Amino acid sequence: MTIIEALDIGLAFLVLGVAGWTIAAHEAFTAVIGYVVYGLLLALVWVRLFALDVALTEAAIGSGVTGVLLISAAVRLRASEAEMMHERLGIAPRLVAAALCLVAAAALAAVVLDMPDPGATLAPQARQPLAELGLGNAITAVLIAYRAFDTMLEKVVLVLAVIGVWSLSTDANWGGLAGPTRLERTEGPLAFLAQLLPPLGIIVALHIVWVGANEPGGAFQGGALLSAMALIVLMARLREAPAIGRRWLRVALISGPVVFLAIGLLGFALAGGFLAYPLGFAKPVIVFIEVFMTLSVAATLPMLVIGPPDRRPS
Amino acid sequence: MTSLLVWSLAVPIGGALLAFVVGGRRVHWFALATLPIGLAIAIAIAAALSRSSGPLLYLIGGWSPPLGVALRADWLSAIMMVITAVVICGIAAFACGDFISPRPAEARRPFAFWILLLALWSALNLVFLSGDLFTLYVALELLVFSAVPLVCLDGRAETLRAALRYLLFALLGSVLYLVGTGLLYGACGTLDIDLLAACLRPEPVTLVAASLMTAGLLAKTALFPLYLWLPAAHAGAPPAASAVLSALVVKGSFFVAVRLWFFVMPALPGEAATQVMSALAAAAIVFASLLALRQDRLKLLVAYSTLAQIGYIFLMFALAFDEGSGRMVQGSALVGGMMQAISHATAKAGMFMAAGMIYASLGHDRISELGGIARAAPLAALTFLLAGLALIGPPSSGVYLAKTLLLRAADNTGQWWWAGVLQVGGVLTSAYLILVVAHALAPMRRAPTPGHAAIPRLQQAAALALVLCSLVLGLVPWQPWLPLPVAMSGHGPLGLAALWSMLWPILIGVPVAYLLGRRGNRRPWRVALWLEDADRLLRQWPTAGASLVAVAVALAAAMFFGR
Amino acid sequence: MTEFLLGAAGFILLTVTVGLVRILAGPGNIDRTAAAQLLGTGGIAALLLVAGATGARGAEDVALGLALLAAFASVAFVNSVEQRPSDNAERADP
Amino acid sequence: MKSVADIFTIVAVCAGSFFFLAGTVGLLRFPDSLTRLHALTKADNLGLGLVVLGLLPQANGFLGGLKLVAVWLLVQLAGATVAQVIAEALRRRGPPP
Amino acid sequence: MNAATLAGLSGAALIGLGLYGVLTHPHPLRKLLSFNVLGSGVFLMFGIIARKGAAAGLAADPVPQALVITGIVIAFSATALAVALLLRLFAVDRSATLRPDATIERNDRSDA
Repeated sequence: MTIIEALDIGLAFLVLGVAGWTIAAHEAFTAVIGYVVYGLLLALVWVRLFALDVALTEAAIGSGVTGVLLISAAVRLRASEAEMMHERLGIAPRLVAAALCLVAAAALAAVVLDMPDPGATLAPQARQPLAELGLGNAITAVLIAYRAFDTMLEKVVLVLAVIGVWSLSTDANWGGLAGPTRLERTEGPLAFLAQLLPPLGIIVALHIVWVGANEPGGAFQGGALLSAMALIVLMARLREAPAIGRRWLRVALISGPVVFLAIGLLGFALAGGFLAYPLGFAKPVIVFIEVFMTLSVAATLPMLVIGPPDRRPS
Repeated sequence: MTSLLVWSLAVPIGGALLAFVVGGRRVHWFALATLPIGLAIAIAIAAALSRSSGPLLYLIGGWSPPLGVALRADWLSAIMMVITAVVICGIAAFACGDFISPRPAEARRPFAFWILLLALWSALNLVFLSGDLFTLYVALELLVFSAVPLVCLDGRAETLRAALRYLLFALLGSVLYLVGTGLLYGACGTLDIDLLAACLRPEPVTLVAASLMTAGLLAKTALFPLYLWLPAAHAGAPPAASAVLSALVVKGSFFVAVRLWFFVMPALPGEAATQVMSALAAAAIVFASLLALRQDRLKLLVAYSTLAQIGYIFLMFALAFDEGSGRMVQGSALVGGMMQAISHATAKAGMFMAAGMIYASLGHDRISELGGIARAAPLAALTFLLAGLALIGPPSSGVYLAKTLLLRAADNTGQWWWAGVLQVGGVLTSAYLILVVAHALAPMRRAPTPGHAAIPRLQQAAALALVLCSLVLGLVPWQPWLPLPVAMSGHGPLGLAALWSMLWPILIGVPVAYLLGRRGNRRPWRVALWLEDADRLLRQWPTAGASLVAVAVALAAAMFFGR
Repeated sequence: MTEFLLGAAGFILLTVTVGLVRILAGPGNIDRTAAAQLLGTGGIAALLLVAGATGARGAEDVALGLALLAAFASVAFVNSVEQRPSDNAERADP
Repeated sequence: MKSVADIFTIVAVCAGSFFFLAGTVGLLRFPDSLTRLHALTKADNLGLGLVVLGLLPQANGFLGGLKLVAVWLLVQLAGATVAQVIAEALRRRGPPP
Repeated sequence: MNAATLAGLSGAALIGLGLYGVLTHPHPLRKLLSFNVLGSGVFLMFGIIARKGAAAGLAADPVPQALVITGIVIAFSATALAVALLLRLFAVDRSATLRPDATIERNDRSDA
């Protein structure tokens, strides 16, 4: 056994252990902390699977933004846990569930071991048009050229999620500032962090968007980091969240899917088809789309995390 | 011409995004402006298809599969798109009565409703058109994200809980579907439906994938026993939303299941698995219809009726299996199933709207206190009655055509037992309709609560139009689109025999309704109590979750050993 | 060199894992948050070492992302506890 | 020259690993939250710092080195802030028993 | 036993774990956490499929990796929507239970 194998096996056990802890923990808060750690370890696993783009996404979303979302939810829901203790299942139903899940997991494991290696792949086909598109990162090419349609729809999903979250407000609070009621702004270390971190974060995020064409990175990862910066400013209460009716907010939220859709439709006129990119101009068009996708991701994720407006519009 | 496929998606998506950014009190204008365009596009696609020799195909971005994503319109997509467009238009007309901002400012409920309606429409069109399994996954998620908030627009605790249950269970279903997608990609290196169909062999990977995906889709469609989320969600939502959810949203995941079984892997499931599917469907028909008899609220009764109808549309799986070739065939059983789906879509949308109007005019929807409704809201009551009749299936209705096709398929394949289930289902449907009618004809117990405004004309017209649409679906000349058997061409037989085929279930339904129906404080049969207990158990989360895994395991076992 | 870096990565991960016991033991949520913080730092160190050893392209960017978000969980925790003065720090660390 | 850089890397990374060990031991053994926090910040500051220092000679050009240092600085910032914020939360809870 | 197979087996195990959590935990937040564990197991399956598709000078097949990124975004949106629903439910009802007839039962109790 080489050292890298040992490391992989150790990492796998660690991931499984933390996941088991997340499932088995007694309190929700502990489970959430476990999940944050789990997200971090998963990023390591993705690095080992040569999926740096996914590792970045997992780092930004899995342990970062999801962590914030779930931690604040766990704290706010603490009072609900005691009441639900008596709903815990008895040992017999648990065993039945465990047996069923074991069967499912065993079937999947058997299937995984059974898969041929090397297996079916689209890597050669995905690689071939890269030069024509002016891209070096095949994943970016998949996301924004070959399967651009899925990516556009995924951005629409994000907008729908925002509408869904907002719709959970009340009629009276509609149009108010997004997010729950907050106390006055804090001073001290948190405010310091929230002033110092965002400029650095913006540089890193833009870097990640920019290199995304050729290296791991891209619009979503960069946008997620930007959204994290926005969140830290909101958490330190340096700024209020905007009112949900603000035009600039709405424009920012839909800019990604709208630009994507518009360029796709322009493709009918300029490139002979929906979401086709004009010959020779593919790279600038792709960068243009990525800029707006970054913007809308950066605006969307904080809206999803801080939740529906909870104050009357002023 | 094939670019219409893109426009049928781009128009509602664009409308929704524009409505979102402009906002204000006139959000509904965007939706109402989009409706005729969308309807026209759907009709144009159907027209183009009737002239074309094969499915319409559009390669997005010019990238051909396996690398790219294709949109494909075949006869299934075309009829589903047209019916969806019609139902959405009807629902939008109905919603004009409920979802217009009263104040000059933007209001929460109209804002969410109209945008989500458009998004839901685009999601459905994508479900019908997508030729790629992962795009279908995204489409299903779009559908869930636009459907869930509709459930709890009123913000009451029950509906919030129903929405949360729906969301969590649907997510569980999606994730199972997603595993299967990954495994199929691992097996064939493509997610394109046609390429997969040419590549898939019955081997462990593909069978495990198929069973997981199917189980996930069944959970999203709420086929028995995976229905824990449906009754509360469909019964609690505002009427227009209930209509969308019941008529259209469950058809989305159903459609994906059909795509999967009939188009992606027709040779994979094998006979035993089709029997499992139809057994679940039969259980749904009988169980849910009986439970519909036991409800005390009209909207819940309609929701359980939806559960039974979901059983009807899944019953065709065993009937469409051809023993000789060992494949699913796209013949009269499939046509019957789809016909049932579109007839139910139109009739159930009208039925939920009628229930909503009855609620609005009485201030409640307790079945035992429906007396006098025929005078208080005659047109709503009539619409409800006609919708119920449309579900039983008088000659000329789509349900009649569907039943004839399914019975014929059962006859051809020698599976008389499924034919029996169909007939029993007809009797039970009549029974719960009779129960409602009997209560509605009773004299009024007390004056209707004052303050309930008259029902807008537009709402009455919209509901009635959809129900009438369902009643005449059987008369539509379907030949250009559907592979109908020759003998079925033209109009259905309108003779005495056909009339009798509708009358006898009603005649038997009367005593069934009397014996099993919920009537005042009378002590019900013990069977009925057992049923209610079983229902309560199946609506518990652990039971439903375990059933979901069990269904997946059962399907996998059937696919492995039953071929 | 490669083996050494990987070994160091494994060692750091191992020690940090032992720190996870802290999470298991509690006693309070503050300790749990602190342990998550430690594991985050260790994870970043291990990531950098593995990247140095295997030469995976772009791993520094992943580390940068993780470093930017290192304080996130803790800040979210403190922030949401302080959101409602009624159940302040006592509730945070029972 | 290569070997000098390698030796430097090995020494620095070993030292860094030691501080991680120390941090964990502290986290496990110290009696109360404030001292545990102290142990934690040591690990953050020195452990990662030394690892980064050790990796600098192996870095991927100037930009790679810059990123490594940036990682360290960001973690420093995060560690310092979190330690203070948590300490404040503890202080508000009252004196340690 | 290479990294990819190991990750695949871990993925299968995580799917089992997550599924168990979703089935057995009564609290919706715990269900949601388990759902995320389940989801990441599924993504790891995609990861191993991508890794086994290494070809043409690419260390992994980019298509499944891209699908995972889309999947993570969707899973996050779903989590956010569910958390918002859950918090709203708790705010309205002071209870987070998912039992089907919880509200009706409580009304009955207060009526009695």
